[in-house]
Amino acid sequence: MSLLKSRTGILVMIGIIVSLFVPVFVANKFYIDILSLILFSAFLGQSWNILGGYAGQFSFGGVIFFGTGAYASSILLTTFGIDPWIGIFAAIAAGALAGLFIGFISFRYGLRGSYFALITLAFSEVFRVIANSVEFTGGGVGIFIEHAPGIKNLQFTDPAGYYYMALVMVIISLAIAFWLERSRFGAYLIAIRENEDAAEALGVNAFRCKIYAIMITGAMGGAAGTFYAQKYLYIDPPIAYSIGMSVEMLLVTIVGGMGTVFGPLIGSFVLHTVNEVARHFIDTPGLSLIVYGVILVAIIGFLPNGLIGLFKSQKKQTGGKSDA
Amino acid sequence: MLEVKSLEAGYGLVQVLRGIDLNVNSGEIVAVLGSNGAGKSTLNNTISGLYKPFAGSIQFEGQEISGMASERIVEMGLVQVPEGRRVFPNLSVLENLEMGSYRRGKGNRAKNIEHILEIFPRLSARLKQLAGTLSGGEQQMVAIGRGLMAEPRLLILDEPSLGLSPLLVEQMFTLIKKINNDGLAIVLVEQNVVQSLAVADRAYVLENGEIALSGPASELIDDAQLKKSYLGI
Amino acid sequence: MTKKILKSGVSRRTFVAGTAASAAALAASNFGFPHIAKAAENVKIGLIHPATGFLAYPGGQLRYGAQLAIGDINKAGGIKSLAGAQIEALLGDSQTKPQIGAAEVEKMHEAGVHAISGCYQSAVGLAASAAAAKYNIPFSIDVGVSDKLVQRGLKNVFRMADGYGRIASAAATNLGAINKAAGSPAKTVAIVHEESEFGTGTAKLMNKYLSEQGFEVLETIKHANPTRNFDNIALRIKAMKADIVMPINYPGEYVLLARTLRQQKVDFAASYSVLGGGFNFKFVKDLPQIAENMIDVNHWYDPKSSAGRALRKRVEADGKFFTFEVYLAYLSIAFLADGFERAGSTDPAAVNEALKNSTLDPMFMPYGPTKMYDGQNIGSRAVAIQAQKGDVQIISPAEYASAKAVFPRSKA
Amino acid sequence: MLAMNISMMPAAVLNGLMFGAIYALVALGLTLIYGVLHIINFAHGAMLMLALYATFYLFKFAGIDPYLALIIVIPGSYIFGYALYRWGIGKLSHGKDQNILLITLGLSIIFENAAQFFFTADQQTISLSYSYDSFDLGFVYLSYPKVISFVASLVICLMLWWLMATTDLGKAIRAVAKERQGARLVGINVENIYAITYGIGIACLGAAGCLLLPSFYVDPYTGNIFVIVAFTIVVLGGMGSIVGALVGGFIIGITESLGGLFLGESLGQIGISLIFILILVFRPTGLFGAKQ
Amino acid sequence: MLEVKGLCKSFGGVAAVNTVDLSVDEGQIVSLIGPNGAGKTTTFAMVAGFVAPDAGSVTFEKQNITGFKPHRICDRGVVRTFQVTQPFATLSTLENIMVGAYHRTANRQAAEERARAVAEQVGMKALLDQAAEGLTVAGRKRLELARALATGPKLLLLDEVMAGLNPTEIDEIVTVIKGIRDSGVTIFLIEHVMKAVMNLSDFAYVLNDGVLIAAGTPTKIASDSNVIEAYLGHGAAERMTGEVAAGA
Repeated sequence: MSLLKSRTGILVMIGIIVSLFVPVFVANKFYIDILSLILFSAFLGQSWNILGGYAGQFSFGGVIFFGTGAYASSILLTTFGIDPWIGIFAAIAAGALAGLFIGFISFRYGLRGSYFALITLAFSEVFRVIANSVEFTGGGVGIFIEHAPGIKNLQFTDPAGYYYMALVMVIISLAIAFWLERSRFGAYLIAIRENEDAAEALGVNAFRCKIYAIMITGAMGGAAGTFYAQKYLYIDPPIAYSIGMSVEMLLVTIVGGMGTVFGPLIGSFVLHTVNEVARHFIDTPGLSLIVYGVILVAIIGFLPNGLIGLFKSQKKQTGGKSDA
Repeated sequence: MLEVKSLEAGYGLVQVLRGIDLNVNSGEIVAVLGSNGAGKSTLNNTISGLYKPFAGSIQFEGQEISGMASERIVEMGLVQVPEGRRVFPNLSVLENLEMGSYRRGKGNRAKNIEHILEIFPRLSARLKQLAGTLSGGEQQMVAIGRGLMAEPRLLILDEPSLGLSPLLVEQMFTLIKKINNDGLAIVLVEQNVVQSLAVADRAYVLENGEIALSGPASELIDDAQLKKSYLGI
Repeated sequence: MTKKILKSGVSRRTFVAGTAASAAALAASNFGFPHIAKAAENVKIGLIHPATGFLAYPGGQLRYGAQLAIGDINKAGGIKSLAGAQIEALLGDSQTKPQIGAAEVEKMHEAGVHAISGCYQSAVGLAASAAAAKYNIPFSIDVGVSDKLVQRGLKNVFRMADGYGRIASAAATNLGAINKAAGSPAKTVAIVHEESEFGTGTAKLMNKYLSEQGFEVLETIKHANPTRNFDNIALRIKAMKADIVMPINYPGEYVLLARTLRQQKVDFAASYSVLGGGFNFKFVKDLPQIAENMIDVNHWYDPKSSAGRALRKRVEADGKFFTFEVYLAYLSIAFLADGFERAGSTDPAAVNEALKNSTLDPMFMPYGPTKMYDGQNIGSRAVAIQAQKGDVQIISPAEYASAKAVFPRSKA
Repeated sequence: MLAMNISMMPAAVLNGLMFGAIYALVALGLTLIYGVLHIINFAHGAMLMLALYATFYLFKFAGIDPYLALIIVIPGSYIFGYALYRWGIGKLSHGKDQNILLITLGLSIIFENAAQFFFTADQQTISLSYSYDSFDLGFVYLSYPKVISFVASLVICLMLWWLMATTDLGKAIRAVAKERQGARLVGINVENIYAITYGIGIACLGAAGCLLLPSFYVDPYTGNIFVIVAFTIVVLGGMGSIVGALVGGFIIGITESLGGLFLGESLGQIGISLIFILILVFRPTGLFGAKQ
Repeated sequence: MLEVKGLCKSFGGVAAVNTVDLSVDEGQIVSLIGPNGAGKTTTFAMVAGFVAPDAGSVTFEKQNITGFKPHRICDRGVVRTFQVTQPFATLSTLENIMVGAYHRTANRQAAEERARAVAEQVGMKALLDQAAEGLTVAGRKRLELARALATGPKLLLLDEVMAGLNPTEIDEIVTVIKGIRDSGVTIFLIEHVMKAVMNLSDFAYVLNDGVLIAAGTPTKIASDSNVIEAYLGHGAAERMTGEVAAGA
């Protein structure tokens, strides 16, 4: 067991070190940009994974926190001139608060399973409509962030800048997931996922644990929002609260392996690669996405426990779904 | 009428049953006894066609049924009343009974329902009630009644006394005997050794997926090995 | 990883050999093919459009128009100042997402792109042109109505066609002229606009410009994307008895609104849309009885120019509709090619300088001479067009008019 | 302004009712699939889109009136749905809910892009001779297509309700919804019932496609426009409830209409989401759902 | 240590539990018996905080805990098990028990040690690494017990931990329960297996249709005519009194 753990540890260290040097050795900026998108998506997936994978609270509204965070730092920047280094913490706080708000309403009334999934979907629509209708978000016009490259503004001329930023975010997210698997809080979340009543009977304050989980998810989503806003310099309600992004978050996580440390990263990596490769080899619009869809269905059909099943030996990992 | 020979079975890749030989003659009550995990439910479910056997044969009235789809087996007159009742909670008692004759069509439906209400008069007043709102004992009656609606010639009852109070358990065994008196063969899968042997003609004891003991119920009840391995006396 | 060079100038395979973003491929990218051998003789223009997703139709039209232009230029001898260099198109698909659009810029940059044309959606255009600015890649907005696109001080971004600011102004002026010519029968306007930047921004400007023209805006009605049912809006317009209905929205809602107005038998002098998403030849052909006499202010080709008529004929011979996406993409490519021609180089700074001073004759467009001001062509002009007897005619301004306005509309 | 809004209320309610019937039809398929198979059918929008295309091409190439096309598209959709579940979704999902979710998601990607590939991304509309004929009620005109779709939706809901309540098939579907093992043991082929249910759900979309096209349009992404509304209705009416879907469709149609009237057609959309949230919070089983 | 007074609960107008009074003294094993649907599990659920009572009070160690959430009641030292076992299915036995053990410590090492000790106490040592979903019914029942025990309760509410077990397994678990009591944990149990009830309990309550119909020592209950009529039946009653006589 300790051997396995330490082997994983060594692999992770090697992975991090290799990742740090990727931009040095890879001259192709496109790869760096795609890698930062993969990392960004993995980070969002991990944020979903805390609540969805570990705590078992399946959400269709993961984008809420992303959008709220993006708005928080962007509004601070454009209205008050507060630079995004501070803004990102505001975004984290805003994401966590949005989590608190939604979690409080949903969990207070005991919503579980598909009911929770659907209420988060509804909230993401509410947030979108509100962002569209109020003044301080710029309404339907959205928010433009001035193009002003510089580390102070969290804007980089070299894609490697965003790559490193995304890498740091992913490493933090892996650390969070790793900590979850080793901690009491994580054990409680998993217990809630497996059987909430039983967890409650054993003294787990399920409501509070779920609130914490959704706040962590929200905080991570908020940080991702700032990253996005500073990279693409524009957000509007359809971008900030797109159902597509919510779907992508759960997609990469489930395909990779829900409730596992590396699931979201693996899922993001594979799905983006499949997409890019299909796009590369097939010129006809639409056809490449058909191929992508077929591969997606095939992965799920043949690896019902996610891609991480490929990497796992028979040894069952904590929190991972084992074959029945 | 039921002939199980050298049956090997399980679910997924797990083998549970090894070399089971078992037979039931028409009109008999045959008890299958055994502790948890001995393979009783696997045996039932394999006979009922829910699991495909790995090897061996199951013949019902001379016809090979191993590997046959469960609905075909029901159609042939071999019906299981499962452990835990498994009534349709969102359907009324009447609809539950009707569903029992899903494979039989509407021909004898009214007549059979009447017959079942004679056996379980308590259900008459509850025909419109949703089965999920009944008490455990009543649900067990619905489950058995539903099984009878399929016009079975052999009925497998899986733990019909489970979770019932002693009083109801006693009534349940009386009913089983009564149903059997109509000429229906019954396989009674039970943990309640004493009462099962009291109503059964013959019995098999299942242990670790194999038949450990078999014989007439009256002999088994005094068997020292059974007492030791099962009753813990 | 083998790569195939296709004969056609239009291939994705020729500009990125592999995007298998696996570690192995990454390593390979370093040692194997860091930069694709730059075919010195080719000028590479990247096309970034929504080829898939809910905007695939306009995206496809844009791509088609751009490829048409590239084919024409190559056939005519390519870029002559670069020894007849051929133009090679690098095809990009934004999938309607800003982040993908920006990634396509990176991909094209790696493939040695010399200029980019795109992106239809303003949000994608903003992200992609900012990404291109890092490398100073000349970026021509073919379609993209947000005025922010050219107002960020990026030196590499140009737009030949109008943004909604200028179009709104043109719409008001033309409406004023049409109304006056008919004896000023219309006094009131109801604006119906979609909720994003395009509709909201345009509607706001229209309020101002219309009052300057002496119209009264009775109500400005914002609607969601998508809106499934326009009955309420139609009844509202009917109740307020507006003379002019002014839709500013996307194709689906445009068509639904037009139909519902008819179903609810709403009486008005004219439907006068601004950048009406659904107003095109297809609409006029598919739903002639609804389209008849509807007016739109939009990018439009010049039907009086022989180049315009010839282009339309070719497009229609291809079985395509001659929508504004087609000729604006064509124009965008012509604009870039002219820049290369005059720069005599593919150096970004030189090309940007040439583009900035472009005086390209916009051939088939009803434009004045091209003049760039902060990246925006202020020689451009939107015109008022009207569906008449199954065809579309320019009705204002007078110098380009191909037919007289039917105003107020004739009652069916 | 307020006075005008109030005077328009009857018309708005009626319009909401008419459109709500179409919503109900889309939701009907969803609620059935959810109630029995316990899966959230992400491919619902894509399937509606396919039905719209089927109707469109029948009209375009065979000149078949969309309402006549009902008798082709409904059985066609049923067969398509049945086959898709029996030999696709059912086999690939291994019975895991989140996998079914992703498989239907994958299918929607495939269908949408296949539609773009084969049918092009053009937005298609049809024009019927009677598209603009209408009943004049004084305060509002009800166009023939809307009235036809309203009546047809009601009839279809009624037929489905009859099927579920009185036939053996309907009872078997309900039985399978709650007790799979028990159903197997009375001789119900559960996989077959699943496929039938999915087929019926898709057949509802087939009907919706025929009824919607004359007053709407189709492109590869049209279907998604109706999905969130359909989810709301399913929750509102109670997952699995047919009457719930119909009543829910009406309520949502009217809410949307009145929300648009009083809050504006943009902010008014919030009404649907708020109802969604309120129902989930205070009565998650929906108006007609079984109590827990 | 546990006092229940005037507890009432109805579902949809039907009284499931009707003005029930009972008490459990420290160090005892007390049984709650009665026919199916008599309201036993509902009573447990109210004591453990899973169902809020309509009326009445629950007092534990002289403190009113009526209407508290389950986790707060667990904090006080009252833990229930479930009639239908509720394992954390994909977790191993050890991980399952650790969830309970974490109630006393946030330290992973300490929780694991405690879980191992409890597993030993209930005889699950050999099953520690097995996934809970793969356990037999008997194993699951033990797991329920072990998890509850790992929280370090003062009062254990055991809901039919013997249902579905064979006589040998029942004997084993009776021994385990006795051991738990001897270690200082008070036990309140719902049971149908009358042999075990007779064997284990110091005191028993009989519920029927939500109403207490008898209370007393097991022997007294077994001969109570009300109880025989409503619940035991004559056969069982005879066997039971016989067994008690034989056992004594």
